[in-house]
Amino acid sequence: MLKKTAINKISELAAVLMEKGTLLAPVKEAAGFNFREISDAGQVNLHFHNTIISPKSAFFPQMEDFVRYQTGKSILEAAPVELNLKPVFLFGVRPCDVKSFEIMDIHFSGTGAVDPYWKKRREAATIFGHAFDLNEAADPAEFYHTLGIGAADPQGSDIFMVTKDNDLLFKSITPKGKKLLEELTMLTEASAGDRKYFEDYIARGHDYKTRFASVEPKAIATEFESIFDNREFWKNVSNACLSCGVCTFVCPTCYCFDICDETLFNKGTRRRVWDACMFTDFTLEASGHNPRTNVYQRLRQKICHKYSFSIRKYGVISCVGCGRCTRYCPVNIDIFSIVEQAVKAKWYKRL
Amino acid sequence: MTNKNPYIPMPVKISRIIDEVDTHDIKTFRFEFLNKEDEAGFKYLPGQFGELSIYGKGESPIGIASSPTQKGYVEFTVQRAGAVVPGMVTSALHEMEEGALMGIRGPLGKSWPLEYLEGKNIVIVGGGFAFTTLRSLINYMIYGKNRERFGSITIIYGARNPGLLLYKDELIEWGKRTDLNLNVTVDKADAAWKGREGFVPAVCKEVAPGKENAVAVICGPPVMIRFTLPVFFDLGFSKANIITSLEMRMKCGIGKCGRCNVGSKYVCTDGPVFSLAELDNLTQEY
Amino acid sequence: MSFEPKILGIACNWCTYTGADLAGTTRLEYPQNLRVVRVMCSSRINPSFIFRAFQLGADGVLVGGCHPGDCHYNTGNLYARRRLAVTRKILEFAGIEPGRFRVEWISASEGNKFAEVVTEFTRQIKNLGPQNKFKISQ
Amino acid sequence: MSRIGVFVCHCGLNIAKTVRVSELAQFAATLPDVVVAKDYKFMCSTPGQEMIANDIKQHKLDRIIVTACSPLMHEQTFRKVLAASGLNQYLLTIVNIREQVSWVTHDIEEGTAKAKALLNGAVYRARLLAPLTSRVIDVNPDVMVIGAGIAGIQAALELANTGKKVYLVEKNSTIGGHMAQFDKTFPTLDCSACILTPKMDSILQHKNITMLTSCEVSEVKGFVGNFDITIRQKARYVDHGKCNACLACTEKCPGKGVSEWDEGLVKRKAIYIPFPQAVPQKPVIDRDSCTFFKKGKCRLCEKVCEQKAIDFDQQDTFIQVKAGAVILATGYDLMDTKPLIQYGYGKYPGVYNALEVERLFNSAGPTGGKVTMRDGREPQAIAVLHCIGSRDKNNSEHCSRVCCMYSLKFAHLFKEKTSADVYQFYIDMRAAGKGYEEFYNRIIGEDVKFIRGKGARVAQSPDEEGRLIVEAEDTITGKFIKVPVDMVVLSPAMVPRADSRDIARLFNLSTDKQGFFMERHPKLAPLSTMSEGIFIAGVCQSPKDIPDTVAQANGAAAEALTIVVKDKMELEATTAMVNPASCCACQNCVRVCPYGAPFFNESKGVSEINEALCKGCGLCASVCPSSAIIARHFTNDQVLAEMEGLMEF
Amino acid sequence: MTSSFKSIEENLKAEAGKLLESGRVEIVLAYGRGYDENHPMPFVAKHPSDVANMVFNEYCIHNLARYLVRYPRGTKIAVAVKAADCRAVIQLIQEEKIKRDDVVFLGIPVYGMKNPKTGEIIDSKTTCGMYNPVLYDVLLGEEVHGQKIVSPYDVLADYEAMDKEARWAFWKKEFDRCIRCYACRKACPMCYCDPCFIDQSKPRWGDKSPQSHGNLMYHLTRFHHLAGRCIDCGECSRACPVDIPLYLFHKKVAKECEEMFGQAAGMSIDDKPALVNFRVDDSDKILE
Repeated sequence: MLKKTAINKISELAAVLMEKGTLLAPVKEAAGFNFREISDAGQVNLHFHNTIISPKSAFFPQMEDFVRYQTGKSILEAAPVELNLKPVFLFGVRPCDVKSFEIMDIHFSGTGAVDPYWKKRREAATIFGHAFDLNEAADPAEFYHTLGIGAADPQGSDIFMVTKDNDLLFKSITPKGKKLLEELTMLTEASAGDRKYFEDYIARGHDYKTRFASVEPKAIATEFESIFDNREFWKNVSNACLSCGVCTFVCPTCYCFDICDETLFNKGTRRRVWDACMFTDFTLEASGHNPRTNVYQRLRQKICHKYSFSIRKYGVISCVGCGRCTRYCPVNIDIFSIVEQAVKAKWYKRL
Repeated sequence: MTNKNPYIPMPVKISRIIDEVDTHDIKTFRFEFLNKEDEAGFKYLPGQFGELSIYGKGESPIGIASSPTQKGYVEFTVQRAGAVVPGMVTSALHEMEEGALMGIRGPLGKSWPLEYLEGKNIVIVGGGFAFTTLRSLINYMIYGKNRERFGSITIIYGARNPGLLLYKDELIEWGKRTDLNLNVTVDKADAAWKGREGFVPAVCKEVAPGKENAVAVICGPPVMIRFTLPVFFDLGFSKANIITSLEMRMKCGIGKCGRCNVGSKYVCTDGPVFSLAELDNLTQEY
Repeated sequence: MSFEPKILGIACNWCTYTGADLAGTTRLEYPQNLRVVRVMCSSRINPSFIFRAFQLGADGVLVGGCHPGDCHYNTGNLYARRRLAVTRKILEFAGIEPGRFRVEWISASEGNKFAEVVTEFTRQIKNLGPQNKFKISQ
Repeated sequence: MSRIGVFVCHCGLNIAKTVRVSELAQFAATLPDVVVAKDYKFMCSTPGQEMIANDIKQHKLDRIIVTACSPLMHEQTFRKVLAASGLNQYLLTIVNIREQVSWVTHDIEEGTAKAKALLNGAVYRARLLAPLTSRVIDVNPDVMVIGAGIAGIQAALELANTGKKVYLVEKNSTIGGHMAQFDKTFPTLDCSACILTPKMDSILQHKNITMLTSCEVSEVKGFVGNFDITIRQKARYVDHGKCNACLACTEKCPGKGVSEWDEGLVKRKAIYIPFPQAVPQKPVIDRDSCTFFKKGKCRLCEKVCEQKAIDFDQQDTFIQVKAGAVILATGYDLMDTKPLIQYGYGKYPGVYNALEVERLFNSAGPTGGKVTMRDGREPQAIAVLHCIGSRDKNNSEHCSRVCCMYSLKFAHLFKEKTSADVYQFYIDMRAAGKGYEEFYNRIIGEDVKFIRGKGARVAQSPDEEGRLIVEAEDTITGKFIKVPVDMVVLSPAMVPRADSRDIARLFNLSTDKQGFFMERHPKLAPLSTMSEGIFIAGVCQSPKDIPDTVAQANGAAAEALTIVVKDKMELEATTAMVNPASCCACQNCVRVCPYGAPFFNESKGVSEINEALCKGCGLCASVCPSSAIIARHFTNDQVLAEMEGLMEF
Repeated sequence: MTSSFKSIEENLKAEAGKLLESGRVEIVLAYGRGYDENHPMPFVAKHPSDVANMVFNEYCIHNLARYLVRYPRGTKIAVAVKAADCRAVIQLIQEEKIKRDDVVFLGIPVYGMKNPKTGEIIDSKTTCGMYNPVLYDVLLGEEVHGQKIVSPYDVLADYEAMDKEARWAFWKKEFDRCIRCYACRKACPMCYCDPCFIDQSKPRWGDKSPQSHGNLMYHLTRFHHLAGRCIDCGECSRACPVDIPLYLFHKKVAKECEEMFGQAAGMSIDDKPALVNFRVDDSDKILE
């Protein structure tokens, strides 16, 4: 099913979605765009390249409350926080970010214990994917093409959106998306021309070039395994690294978290908050032992986790090439360049 | 969500607290589940661990010290952590009294490889506080008919001094058994000590059986492990037949929070039990 | 009901706390809005204590120390003076009325000054009204 | 999970009148971790104390909160109750609901509400309290006294007479200090040498005193009870062990040096003893004036010395001394008046400073006790100018306290020894001391001319060669006057020793604006310093006369004795410590501590705290950005928790 | 008057080469290529051959003083410093984190550094407004003269003029956006604590979760910790992925400290950091 509406009527669509449930869509803020829960339909703004924080926060919010309790009272009085979600519409997700959900699914609900929060939030959501503007140059930081993701890949979305001049085209990809699209009566039927445009656009998306390197998962995993102990290499690439958490917090596939007990006046909440393997205390043990005290070890962990460990454990590269980590790195560290160098790193002198 | 939510601890009651050592910083806590279904669901094997959970303080991953053959309760032996600044959870736990309620999540992680151990001669080497899950394993192996499933069992357990030995009553009981070769040693004896004096590696050299059909299960402080492993290598034990348990900072215990990630493994779900052969394939970041 | 502010006091053991005791011994009446934390020296006051006090819902914070030059520890209050001056500027730039935070030098013999300061400060905080900016909403 | 007991005192009606005490106890019982809460008429009474003791046992309490009067009142009382019940005394919290609640309100509603808030704060705090133990250290029984003027001599003798071993360290080659330079002492006019030299001799003879002349302290380590002090002994080029004080060397020596002893008024030999009664009575060689050291040959002294005591190869040596306490009695310098060019000191030979005049009067001095000026004349008119540099905001603001009296003494001696007219130019005459006013009255009767006005300028007389004109405003007549004189005596400010700040740094003392050592408390601890175990006596603290100096010396000796008389001492338990895991090596703690307790351990890369020096003020903890410093009993989390509790209700 | 970026780059390479060649230093901290022209990176040269990879252009805004404390004490390091960066090094020397003898200041006099995100010239807006390093061993170009001297505190005027309610509203909105990635403290040359106060559980100064109160505590305390030490390089704001204008607050605190204590941070290696110092005659007026 392909439907459409004029871009300047997007707020009308937003209003309908807000009525049906919770709408999360890009909003322009001081520093750039971010997905926010929309309280005013006029806030939705699709004139963005990509958001600062990835849309993972829709399913894995930076802060998720588990339990509320009172200190000094019995554990039996503690109250787990129940998620009673309305339908969630995640609107305007770029294809690379849509791909990230698939990778995160493997971790949170596809293997081992199922994370109930991720699963519930994921099930409640309908994803409106949104193709990149192919007429616009790719951001120099991006490299999703390297990860086999096209600029207009509809896979993973429930509904996929493509801009055509002043119109926005909506195509249902999944049954869930189809059902919703049927319900969105304020959208009009698309024409045959629109259909053609849509298909062509998606095809063109594959030719749209971001930075590209040939990375075959198994091979790259091996590559990183072989240089894991090459301290010279890792120290070199991490010379500039500040060991802050920007790259991991903006990353769509970073999932590390901490579980904290936060109390005030005898009232407490146990919650999880994002954590970052780049933080010095991430692996600090109560004994004082810390297996990763150096910056290079932490940067190595982050990169190898994505380009080696994840491949071994989950079979996928845990990176979608969205370029956020590079774009927001205060010292311009570029994961793509490091991956490129890693391939050549065999020739580095070992210490 | 409560029942199946792996992040929410199950309520337990502390039914017994045993002050294990002279320094009073290691205690064994016996917990009884408040809900029968929780107890039924808590199916564990020696070597697994649980997250001890105190609201307002946090959680701490601790190896299970009791054996599943002990019915109606689980036990954890906990050392008060932190030399200068005390650990939040462990110090709160040490201030708890019998009858108090708290939470447990688990069982978590992999157990000692019991199937692999079956029919083999077992050498158990423990040092200091790290003896807890080995105690679980011993009690499991010597329980009733279980004993028949294993070959000879040699135990080498050492502590810095007699006052720091854990499970003193059980050591006496085990010592009486003929189907166990128990060797308890202390680094430094006191006047009352009648047993061995000497370091664990030296005792291993003396009493460990040959490599044939044998597996060594070793837990202890890093320095003990460093000097004990060569003894077993000299005896010809392969790395696949030396098994140990890793300590790592863990939070969720279910392979989600990413903290205990070492190489492609999560210590909390892929471990904490690993053979040396497995560890060799892991990056050296633990 | 009239607004009864919560005022946190942090007083050094040797001068202001003793001065407060003297106010009691001499039965000087003053408003009961002040709750005092005793520390050994005004220099013990970590600036973050002040931020925290406002987060905990203090409508005003009063710090008391020995007069400069009379510090039991020689120079503690001279450091405190600088540090707390900065604290004040930070609070002000963040938008907290500077009148909500006061540092006073009150010696062990100045029971009357203690009572006067508390009375005056309480009146001032009542005029400023409740402090809801930093206060953590639960 | 603590087990807290709360004990609310009625204090008769003192508290109960304006705080509903039983309601307070009931409230306490509802708070988490409070196991038992009771109220009682007088908690500090024996039954009250027994109640607490019993409940500690019965309820296995591990934290006690006594809600009563000020901790300054009964903290010690209740701490003893805890200690007697086997509970660490630092697990006690006092809530002050009398001085700070019931006595300052008439409103029982307000009083009860505030008491609840305070009690809640205490409960929050009590949960986090930790048992503390004070460490006991050994005390070295010896004392070091630095400076062997009258203060040091007096202190050393007092201590030695109690049986304590004393190290008396003196920078010069003889002990005696300034007092040995004086001729007569006011107001009694008894001879300085007559009262001092017997004491000097006692020092030499005393079996408990080790006299270390030509010595300076070069390093101080350790802390109260255990100082470890390095002394540098300057090379004297004479082996005092061999020297039999025949002084043949000093006769033959061709070298000429300026006599420091005689304030430069005469020359002395290069090998010399400063003055005939010097102690020790052994010569030293002054390198700068020695012909051998200057020209490479001479060695006359060596030739005449039968004892073979001369040793030109002698080097400075270092002596290690351990002591439990230290008394600093380093004295003063006279202000250098050359920079005050209006007085012409150093320019006009007729201008003298007070110490020079002391030497002129002294029969062992350069003139044999006759008042003869540098040009050989006997003065016909003499002006004594008070307050030169003292009471002067541009120089030394302080009053030097002794100048008025010694200036009067000078007037008397001038009158006695010359026929000159004597003028006293003074601002105020300060004669506060036993017999001082009487002395003043006596001098007034001796035909001394008193001019109330500060000497403003000394100039060369335009009319008479060699005569000087003293200009001043006579504030009584309001007239500007010019007085022609032959000799001008300046009474300069007594100022700290030039190296007083270096000494202060060595011993980690503070100095005042001028450089005098700061006492711990100006009234209640005038002899103690901020460094435990270091005491001060005499003018190094501030200008004073001989009787006051001697009194201080005795006092300092007694103070030092309180430390070294015990062989063990208990250190403060509420000290600060560093959690090395959190230390960020910023060294703020090292910079701010008034006691020098924190130090930076370069090899570990972290700060550490010498708890023996720590007084527990907590300054270091608040300047530590990474919260690595734990101020025991007032830790960050204890204070934060208390605040949380205070603000909850 | 001003040297071109290219000539500074050439001088930098030459001097760095000499220093490494002679063994005077083990490490040169400078700038190197990033993933494109606009994104150069901090760069570490250890061998003379490394200097070929150095660059210097208007986007080399990073304050390299940040990296000094990463190396063991006593490591001989040459560091390329612009005016504010130079003050950071001086401040670190004051704080005895590094020794003067161990650092070679490669001073860069420069005007016209740009924010790569916006392209605007940052000199006196987000940084200290100085063009010439106050201390250097080698100057890599001609001193900048003739540029308008703008007070670094001018940008504060609008905020100082706000009433308290508006200012609170402004800062609350800004701090609420904080995601606690800690890029600000990690980019800050003076934030060398490990662990940072906010990371500690005992004492727990502020919650770890990114809520208003924890954010507020983190930022206000950080401002306090940097009082009298912040050298106004603006790196905290530049590093911030959500563009919180931390530099404004830091500038305000720096301005107040300068007025109260008569000393600006990082201007002389002989100064003592103002907040671990005092004068007996400090006025009580500063508390009013």
